[in-house]
Amino acid sequence: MKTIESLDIESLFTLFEESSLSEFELATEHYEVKMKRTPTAEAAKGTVPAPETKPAEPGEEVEVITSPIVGTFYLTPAPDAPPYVAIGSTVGKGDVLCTIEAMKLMNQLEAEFACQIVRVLAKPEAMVEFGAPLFEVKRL
Amino acid sequence: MKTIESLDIESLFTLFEESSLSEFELATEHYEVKMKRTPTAEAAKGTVPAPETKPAEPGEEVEVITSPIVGTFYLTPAPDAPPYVAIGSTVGKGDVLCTIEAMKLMNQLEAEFACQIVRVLAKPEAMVEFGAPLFEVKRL
Amino acid sequence: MIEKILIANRGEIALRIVRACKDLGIKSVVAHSTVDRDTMAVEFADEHVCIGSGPTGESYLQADNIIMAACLTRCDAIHPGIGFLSENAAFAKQVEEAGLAFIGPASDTIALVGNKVAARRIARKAGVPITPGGEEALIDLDDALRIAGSLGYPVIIKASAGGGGRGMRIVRDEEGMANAYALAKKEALLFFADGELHLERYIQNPRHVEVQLLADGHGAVVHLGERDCSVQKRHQKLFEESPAPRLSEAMREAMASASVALFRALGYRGAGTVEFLVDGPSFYFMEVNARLQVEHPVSELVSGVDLVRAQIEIAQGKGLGLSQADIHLTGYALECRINAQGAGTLTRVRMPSGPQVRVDTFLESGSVLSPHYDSLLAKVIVSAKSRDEGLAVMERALDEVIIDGVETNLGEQRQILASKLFRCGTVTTGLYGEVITQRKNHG
Amino acid sequence: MIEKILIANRGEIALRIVRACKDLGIKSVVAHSTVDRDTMAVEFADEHVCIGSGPTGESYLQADNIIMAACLTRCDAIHPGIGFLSENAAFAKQVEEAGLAFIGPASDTIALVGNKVAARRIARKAGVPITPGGEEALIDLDDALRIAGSLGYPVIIKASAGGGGRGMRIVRDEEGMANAYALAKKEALLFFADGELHLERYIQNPRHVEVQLLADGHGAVVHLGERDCSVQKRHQKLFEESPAPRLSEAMREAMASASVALFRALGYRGAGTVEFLVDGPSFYFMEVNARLQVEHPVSELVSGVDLVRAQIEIAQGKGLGLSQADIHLTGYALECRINAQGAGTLTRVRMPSGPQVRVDTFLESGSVLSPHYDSLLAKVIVSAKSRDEGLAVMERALDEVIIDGVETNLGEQRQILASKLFRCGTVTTGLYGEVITQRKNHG
Repeated sequence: MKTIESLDIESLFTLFEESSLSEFELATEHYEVKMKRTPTAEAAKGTVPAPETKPAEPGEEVEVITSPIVGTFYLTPAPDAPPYVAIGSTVGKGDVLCTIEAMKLMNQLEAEFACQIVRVLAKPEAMVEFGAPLFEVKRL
Repeated sequence: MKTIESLDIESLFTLFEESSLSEFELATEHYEVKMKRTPTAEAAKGTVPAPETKPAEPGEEVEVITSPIVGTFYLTPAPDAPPYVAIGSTVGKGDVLCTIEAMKLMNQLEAEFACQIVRVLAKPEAMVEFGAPLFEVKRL
Repeated sequence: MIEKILIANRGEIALRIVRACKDLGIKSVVAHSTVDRDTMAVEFADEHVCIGSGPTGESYLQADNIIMAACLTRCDAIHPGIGFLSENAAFAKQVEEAGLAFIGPASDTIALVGNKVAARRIARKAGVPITPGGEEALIDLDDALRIAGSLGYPVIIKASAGGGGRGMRIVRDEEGMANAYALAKKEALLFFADGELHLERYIQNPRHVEVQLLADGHGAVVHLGERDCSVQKRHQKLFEESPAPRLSEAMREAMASASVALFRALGYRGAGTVEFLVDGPSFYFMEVNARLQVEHPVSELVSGVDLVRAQIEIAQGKGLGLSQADIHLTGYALECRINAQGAGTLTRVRMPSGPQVRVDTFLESGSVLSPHYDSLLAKVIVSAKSRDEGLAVMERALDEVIIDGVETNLGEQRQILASKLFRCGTVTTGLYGEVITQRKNHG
Repeated sequence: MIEKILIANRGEIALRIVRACKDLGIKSVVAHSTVDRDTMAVEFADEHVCIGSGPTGESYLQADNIIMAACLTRCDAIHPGIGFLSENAAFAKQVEEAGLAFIGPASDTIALVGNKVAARRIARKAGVPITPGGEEALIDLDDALRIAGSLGYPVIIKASAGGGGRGMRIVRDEEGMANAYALAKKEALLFFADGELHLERYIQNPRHVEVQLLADGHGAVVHLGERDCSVQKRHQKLFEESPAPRLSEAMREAMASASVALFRALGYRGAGTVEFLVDGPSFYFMEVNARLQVEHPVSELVSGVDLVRAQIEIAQGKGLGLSQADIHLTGYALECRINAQGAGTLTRVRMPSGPQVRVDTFLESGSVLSPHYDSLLAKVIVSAKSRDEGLAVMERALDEVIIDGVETNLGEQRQILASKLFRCGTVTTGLYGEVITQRKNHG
């Protein structure tokens, strides 16, 4: 237990954080402290402080690449050719990820940014609609 | 129990938290403290004690006597007779309050308990429906 | 001239009548219970009067309050709707005596057809086939045994004043008679305050077909064709359709002519129905419903005649203004009743809409279903060129329905609609049992 | 045989087509934008394919995505609905070339009637009266001045490829011509990518009457009577009715025969409309709408013919199966369009129901109205024996409507319905202005 005199500033912060106070002022012989909190929607719901959100590190961000058109999804440029990409592949910006066949044209979908393929989400040779998820990737 | 002088800051927080106060100020020889809380919806529901509802005293209870049938409301037994009751009248259980004419019958409505007439709520000679408020009374 | 009508009913039928009044430029007053204050009929009517509390005996059956409400709001007429006081001869008489028009048959007619024995007698006189059986009330158990013996078992004992399955007992052999007789008598006394019984040959799983009529009380009678109402669960109709499927033209016409003859004999006034049992190639008079029926929209859709409007116009003494030659029955119509299986708040209601679909309901999201009243939530009625088309439209319509918050019979209704028996049009009163009960047992 | 149809549209019309598919036992696939994922058409269809994002240019006008969606879901046909690609000849051709049935006229027909000058020329040849004016495209401003001089002012300049009021300019005198010509040319280029203009005599406050037709492309053509669509606000129709009030039998018949002759001359296939301007005792060809129209239910109710079903059956190559003698136009029908005046969430929606009321809508409580699309919320259509009865039923129906959450034109629609001008049937394109705008100014 701490007396007012022996308080350290960290304890004061913790106390204030865990309280429901919106303002706190203290003046002692040696110092003056003033704390104020604008109640947020979150805080208003309860006294629990918002969990600390850890910003994702660049390499960990997972994004989904979706189909810009309606068509048939192909992972390979030709029936017995190797696939453009596989799980774990890294591709550069502009590299071809897959083909989507529409109106008898093979539309090559290029990566808009360098990334690593985490998962293939669409089924090869199946129909994809607009916005259908194709790949889960990590931005590099 | 702690004297003001020996208070530690944690106790102060706890005390404030458990109270319904929105502001607290304390100045001692050694320090001054000020606490303030913006009441949130949550807090209002929680720590604030419900206002004490004062039970009405027997004589003050106001009740409404309603029409048990559909008909025409009359305050007098005959066109030029004096009214059964007036504002301020006190009636005993079984005393006639009014007549409601229905199906060519004059139905006398009797008081179910002794009471004093506070207000007449229905318009004489007007139609009353089932449940229409007729009198505001104080139970005696 | 009727300028203002008091509607002594609730739910979808009260709303139906309010709508007819609006269409005719007639003012409407809805008499309602405390529980029904926030229903659509009350909302849409020009005026409303509270006539009592929730239980029907304390509101919708309170004849005095209803008549006073009509008089004091200066109505010219009372429409009793369906159920409640609609076939109560004493109420109709009271309305007549109060100088108001009763939108329905004359009280004498209601009294007459309300007694099943009397109704059978008149029907027979008018040349309407009746089920073989006693045309007289049963004197006692011995009388019952004697008649049953001559008819052959199974027979059915019915309360002369009865309806809705109450006071009815099927007797399969001589030994069962004493018990059945006693029970029917007891129920007849309990429900109808009238112990008179009669006995008919019992027809197993018949079809239930009824003819809709309109008459002006001055000799003009037209029929709007028949409705098949065979699909029932414990005497409660589930689906009604017109024309009746797989009914020979000859029977259809014979039934219609017999009904017209009976209404003429009765000097009937207003809308009414003659109900028949159909057993193979024969049909038998069952009873007269001296009122509007829940399933009336089916006939409206095939005939183009608005029955509630017609009721009001007849009550106005305008005459029928229609001869049989004016009635052109075209196409097909089917009604599906959606019933609740409990009370509660309807958290979400979505009714079907679009082409060929009519919905008669008084409920919407947020409506509260009171336990005091019957379970009818909505009637979905479709019209089509043919029965096949109508079934497809009904299937589409039912697929659109969402009712959350209370249990309903929607699932069962969809099952019946999809069943082979119903699709083929081989409908009988046994259909529900075969499609639903047996499936459950096998499921 | 068509077994599966892709519906390249949204809103109430997509739902209308899904319903027709269900009634016919045909599978449906709705092509929708990301914004429309939770709409009823998507919910009720057998399948759905997202074809793009909210803006119409990125979804409902994406011909390639639509055709791919149809091919990949193994549809046999595409129904373009109303608006969007429905009158786009290039799209129709693309559909044909993909080996799919286009549920609408042949692409050549669409192209032909899409050019107003060409359409007028064919109409004149088929004996259809056209407004006095140039039957040729305008060469330049001088040409316009010369033709206007010979016709007499006021005249109207129109984009030959136009529609919906765009690329149109009324010219009241010689001095206004130069400016109007320049503006119309600019708009024609902007909206239709085609600067061709023509010029007609301008008719002030005419009536707008159109004839509904069905043709099988092999010479069989029937009409389903006319619709009066005069009540408009800035060229947007508000009320449509059939039969057109106060129209002589002679004009009604002349208009119908002229329309049938024109469709024969066109070798037309599918459902379509011929629009006319009526000016006193004369009527003039305006244009052909080579598609279904929003107001088609009006004709469905008076004719008993399901137009969407007929469209599909014609596309199946079944032939019309109808001759003019099979079409019995009976009674009266009126449609009221309920439009939003802004986007938002519909916190509460209550549509009317009951007898004589049909509602075509895709909205319910909680639906979100996207700013990307047109403002039509619902069509309330009533059928009745007569116009007077129909107006009463519409009044009753509109009284039941509740739409909370967005502003609507309900108040204005009720005002129009109650107005003397509308009640008397003296409808012209000037009615909205007289009833609403002037009242506002005086209010």
